[in-house]
Amino acid sequence: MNIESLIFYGVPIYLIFMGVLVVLTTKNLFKMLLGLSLMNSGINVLIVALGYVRGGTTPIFSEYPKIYEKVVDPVPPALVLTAIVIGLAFLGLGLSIVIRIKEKYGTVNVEKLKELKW
Amino acid sequence: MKILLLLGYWILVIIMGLLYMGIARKVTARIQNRYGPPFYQAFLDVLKLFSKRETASHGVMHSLGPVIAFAGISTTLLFLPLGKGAPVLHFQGDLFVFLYLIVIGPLGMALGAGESNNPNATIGIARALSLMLGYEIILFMATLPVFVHFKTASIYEVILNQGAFPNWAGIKFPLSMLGGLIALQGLLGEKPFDQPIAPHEIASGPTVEYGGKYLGLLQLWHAVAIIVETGLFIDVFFGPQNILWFFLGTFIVFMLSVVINAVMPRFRIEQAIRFYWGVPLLLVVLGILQYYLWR
Amino acid sequence: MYNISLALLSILLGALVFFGTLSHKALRIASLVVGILSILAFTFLYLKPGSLEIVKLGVFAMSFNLTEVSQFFLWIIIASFILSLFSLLHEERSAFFYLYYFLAFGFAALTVMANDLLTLYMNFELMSLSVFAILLLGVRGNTKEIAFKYMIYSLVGAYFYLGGLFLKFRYSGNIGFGPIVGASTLTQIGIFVLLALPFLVKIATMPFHNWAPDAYYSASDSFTVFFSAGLSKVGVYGLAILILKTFTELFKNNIYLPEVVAWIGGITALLGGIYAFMSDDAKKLLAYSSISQLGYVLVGLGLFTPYSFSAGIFHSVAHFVFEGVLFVTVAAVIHRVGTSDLRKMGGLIKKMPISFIGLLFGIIAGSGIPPTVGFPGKWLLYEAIIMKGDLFLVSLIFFASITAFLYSYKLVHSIFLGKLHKEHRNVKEAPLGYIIATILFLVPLIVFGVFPGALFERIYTFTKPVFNHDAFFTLNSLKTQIGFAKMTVAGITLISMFVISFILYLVSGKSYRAKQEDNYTAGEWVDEDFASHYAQEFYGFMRKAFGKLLDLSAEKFWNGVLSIFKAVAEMTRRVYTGDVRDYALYLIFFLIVLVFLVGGRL
Amino acid sequence: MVNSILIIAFLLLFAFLMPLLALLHKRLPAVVALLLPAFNLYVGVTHFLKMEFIPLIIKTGGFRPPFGINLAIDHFSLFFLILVNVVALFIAFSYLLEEQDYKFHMLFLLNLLGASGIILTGDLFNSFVFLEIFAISAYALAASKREKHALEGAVKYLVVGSIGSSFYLLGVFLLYKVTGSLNMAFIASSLQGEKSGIVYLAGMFMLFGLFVETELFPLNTWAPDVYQGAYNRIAAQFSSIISKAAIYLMFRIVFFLFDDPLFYKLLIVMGIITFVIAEFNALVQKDLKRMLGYSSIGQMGLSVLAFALYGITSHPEAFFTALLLVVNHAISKAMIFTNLENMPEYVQVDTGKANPFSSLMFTVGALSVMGFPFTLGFWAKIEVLGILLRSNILWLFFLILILFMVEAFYYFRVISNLMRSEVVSVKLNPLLTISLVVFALFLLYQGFYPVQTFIWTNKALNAFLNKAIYISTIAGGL
Repeated sequence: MNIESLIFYGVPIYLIFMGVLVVLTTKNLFKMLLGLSLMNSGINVLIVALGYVRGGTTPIFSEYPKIYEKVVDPVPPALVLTAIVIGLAFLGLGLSIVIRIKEKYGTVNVEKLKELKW
Repeated sequence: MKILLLLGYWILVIIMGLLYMGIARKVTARIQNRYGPPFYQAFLDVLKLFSKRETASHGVMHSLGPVIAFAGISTTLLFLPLGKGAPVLHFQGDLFVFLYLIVIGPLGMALGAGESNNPNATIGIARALSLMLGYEIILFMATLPVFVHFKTASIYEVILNQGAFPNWAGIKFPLSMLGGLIALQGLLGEKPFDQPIAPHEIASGPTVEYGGKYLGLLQLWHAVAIIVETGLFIDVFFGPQNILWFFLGTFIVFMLSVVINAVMPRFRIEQAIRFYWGVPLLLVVLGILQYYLWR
Repeated sequence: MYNISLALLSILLGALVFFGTLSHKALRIASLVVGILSILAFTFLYLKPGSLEIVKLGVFAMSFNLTEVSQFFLWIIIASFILSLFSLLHEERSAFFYLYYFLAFGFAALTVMANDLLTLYMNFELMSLSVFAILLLGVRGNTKEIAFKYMIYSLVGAYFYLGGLFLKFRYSGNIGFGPIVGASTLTQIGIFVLLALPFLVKIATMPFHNWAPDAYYSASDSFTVFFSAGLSKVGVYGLAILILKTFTELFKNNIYLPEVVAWIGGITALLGGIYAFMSDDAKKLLAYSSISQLGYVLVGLGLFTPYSFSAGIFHSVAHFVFEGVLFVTVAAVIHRVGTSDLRKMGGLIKKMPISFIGLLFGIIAGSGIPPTVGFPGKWLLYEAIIMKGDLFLVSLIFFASITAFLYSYKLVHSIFLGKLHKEHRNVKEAPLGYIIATILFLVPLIVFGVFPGALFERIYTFTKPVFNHDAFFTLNSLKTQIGFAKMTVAGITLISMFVISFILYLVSGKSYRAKQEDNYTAGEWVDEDFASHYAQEFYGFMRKAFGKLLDLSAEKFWNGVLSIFKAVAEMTRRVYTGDVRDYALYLIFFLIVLVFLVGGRL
Repeated sequence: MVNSILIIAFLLLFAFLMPLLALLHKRLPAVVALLLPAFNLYVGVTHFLKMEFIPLIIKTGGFRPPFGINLAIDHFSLFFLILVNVVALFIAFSYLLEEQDYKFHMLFLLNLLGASGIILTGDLFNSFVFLEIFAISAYALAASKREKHALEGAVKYLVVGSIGSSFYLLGVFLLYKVTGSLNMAFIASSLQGEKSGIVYLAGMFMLFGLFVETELFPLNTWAPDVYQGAYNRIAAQFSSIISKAAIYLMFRIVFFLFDDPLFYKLLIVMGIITFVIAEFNALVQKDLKRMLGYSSIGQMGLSVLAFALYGITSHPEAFFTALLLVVNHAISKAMIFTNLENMPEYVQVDTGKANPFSSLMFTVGALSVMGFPFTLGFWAKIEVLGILLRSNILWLFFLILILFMVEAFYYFRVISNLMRSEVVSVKLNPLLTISLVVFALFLLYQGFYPVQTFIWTNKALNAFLNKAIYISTIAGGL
């Protein structure tokens, strides 16, 4: 395992783990959303990394290519782009709900958000 | 002709029953070191009661109660063979007919006494009925192996099949016989099982509101009941070969009961019931097991 | 289509009464009368056995067939329904009540006519649902709890039945009443237990009886007549049909199953009787007595000898007759007095003599005294058990039958004998409907008691093919290998002895009518209002005699079962902690589990 | 036949036109929200009736599959489309007169868009996008009540749901990595036979995402809270549209892509555990809506169980049962939840006031959920027990039977309390009344004569089981 793949796979996995860790440990709902976002980003990066072809070129063809094995797969970045937008929508909605919760409960501490249980 | 014969048996039993009652009083008195009334005292009592000019009644059922009681026990009597060769109506019904007919008497009395609005009467009846939970089952379970042994449910068949002295069912099934004897004490309402009457506590219980001809009818009922109850025991366990043996047997059994009565105190009602569910139950269960072992 | 039209008829009539009640009171009575007449007419004109009818439901065809057995029970159900309507004439109930009433009847009729297990199940469930609705409209007690309890007992039974139905289908490939071929004995017993369960619940066999006292107590008094006399027969029918058609071989060949079933019946008969005489409410007492009497029926059916089986069926008819008359008269009393508490009644014999006579004959028959309808069934049952040689069982039954005297006397004494309460001085005899129903019940009570052969003849038509036994009866007598009973002789003897005693009574001195308080009181002074009615703590001492026996409670047992379920639920619900971090943790955990599952394949 | 792409196009168009429509007339959004499900339903039914057995492919953007995104329509997807839109129509119709913000209708349409999209699409990534639209609008709908409990439920759903859908994306991508395509049929054809471990991993990730939406334990922790907190109509939507669309996707994916015992076994275990825990929890609930929520969860578990039994035993009846359960549950729960609108004073399971009509409607719905004879649910229950027995798992048979009793217990407790509760007069919403009566009559009629439901379900079943035709029609066009 070389340093390159360590960066390629290590960084997104690190991000995912950090995101999960934040979600599991923080009491603050706001931070929890950030953790989720972090995890989301990690997964996005992971997808891009997995889709990368080493030494490949951008998949833009001005003419019918003769050799195309060294082309980066265009689909993963496309997927990730969509996912980023969705993540944005998610974060926006989440934050607005958190604001509402702050209004109603007067706190964003998840330990206080336990009126519905069992 | 047959009806006349039946009437004859009936009158005979009434007379014998009254006689037993009189003798019982005498015997009790002698045991207690008293002089006691003459042996025909019961006849005098009944005559006196029936010749009373006026009697208080508390209503229709109160009046009819003793009538039903006496009619019921008389009917029952006719289904009980008075020993071998004295056929009555037993061929028209077996043990179970007998067992259900015998209840009509107490039921009639209970209904009549119930209407009297005297709590003593009702208490007495409640006790009498509860006591049945004790002795009836013992008596039934005691006679059961005998009937099953002779493969019949007819009392007369039992008498016919068991024959004379050494073949008595009471000798074959001594435990059952003993259990039956104990149950008989309750059936007769003698001490220690006389809670339903309990003269000093509840003023004679069911009969407390009865006087005159009602009490007379009840006396007659009692007279017949003694013979019927002891008679069942004798028929089943000792198979009397003729009517004399029958009366002898019933007399002995009754006197035994009277003697026990004379020397015994009284159980409390629930003690009496629990008593029956103890040793007597064990005896009759053993009797049934004995039948199963012999089979 | 005449069988199904009975149900349709009942639904239509129900709707008629429903709208009648909505619009006017007089119309209600008119439509009830129309109901009585049209069902009677229908019954006599169209009800003939023997043709298969199919109702196609698209994916499943319900099949109905009026067999001999069905017809026998259908008659009981129809009779009890009509007789209960007489007393219903005097009850004011909501419109829905009448609708449910007729629906319950219709589905009960369809249930006994069903020709396969699933059809039976479907109609049975709807019958339970109708009864549930009626119980919700009950008149006393916590009706919703009581109706709920009834429904749960019924449903649990019905669901197990469904399980049994599927198992039967699995082993025999059909859901008809036919036998199960090829399954092992143990499997067959399992299936029998499952299939029999709802019917055992319906006849309130212990320990599935708890719904009954409450339901009978709570329900409308007229409905209870139908409930006990009629609807419980659906349970008897179910058991009879299972034993006669599906599990015949099993009952013939297995020596333990009949005994076990019979013993359960015997214990029910005994404990039912004991609880009956320990209850202080007229309807609860009757409910327990109903349970107890149906215990005998179970003994008879379970023991599976020709005599016992016939006795069981006969006794179920007897049960219809005497429980019917008991419930009618008690309903009449409650109608007049306004309470069902035995401790608050008394002395009504002078006010309601006809009801008294009805109740008196009811308890006489219930105690099994000849020559009433209660006797032949019991007699035959005893003989059957003795012939089978199970002496302990017959002792148990006998013991149970003694309890009948106790509760019967408690009932009749507390209501009719003893002291008349001050507030009941103006009570009148029951209204006409009750009286008619009482008298109509008394007819079979005597007739079938003296001539049991009339009924045994019908029973013989469906027991003969199974047992292949000889007729053991003539019109007025019964004869087995070990015994003989002639009802007419017992009857005539009893009557003539009564006449003789009565003459004796007449010829001796006069009697005068004493006032109720004119009593032996050991010298104590009493006035008119002196509370001398002995109804409080009647048989109270038996509590001490029975000791711990009375603490046995099926209710406690089932509540225990329920609380086990609830305890499990209390544990599982803790998973939902409410803390979102925990939820995230579950997710991660579960993800790890999923990855782990893939594990080796990576 | 109308091109079914219009379903998606119209939903998308009108969802974003909502602010404009609201400017035109205050009531217009509500009317549009009613018309669109009706249109979808029209398209769905006409297709269902006229369509041949061969699936229909609708290309988008002029690309052939697998290069372009395509909609793949067969009777199975139409079946779910119809189901979902019937319920949507029902809800929209019932609440037509209710004052609501246009944003609410917008979210409703977006949610319906997500559900319809999931059902119609033949492309995995597209399904992810629709799933996200669907989920995000669902979060917003859950929070739309703007009360404490609604918000709390929504935020829990949001956290749990976002983790789930992230991994769904990862799963989709892994599949793409292995097979080089996002087209379902294409992937299915290349996944036949031996599968690599990555495929299993991808499947697990995708299922992980779907388990959240299909409310399977332990990923359903959000569900009771949402059911309890949200509006009644949202609760109805959750139990009858959202979870049903998700379960459609689960059926599709598991059967088409990962047809493997490992997944079926997993689903069986999940189904059983979900059903057991949900029914037990419902037994001890105090809050009526929470109890109903648990009941919904339980029904989902049961449907999944029935489906997975098909995978193990290959009895088509098992899958048929799953569909029947889904239909019955969708309709009866929609009824029950919307009917709660009429009983605002009945909050606890055993106390409260209600009016007779709503009690009756609740009873009909509950009877159908429990599977009483002469309701649609009866046939579903019969089929469930039938397949359990056919699968020769006796302990499971009896376990389910006992859980049915538990279910009957808590439902009848509510029914008996409702029937005897204090009568309170509520101003009944006439439209809601009409639609409740229609649904109740449907349940009863289909309970008495279930031919139509059986035929339609069977058609859907046949389309679903003929995987080969689906694959060859779509992937064969390559």
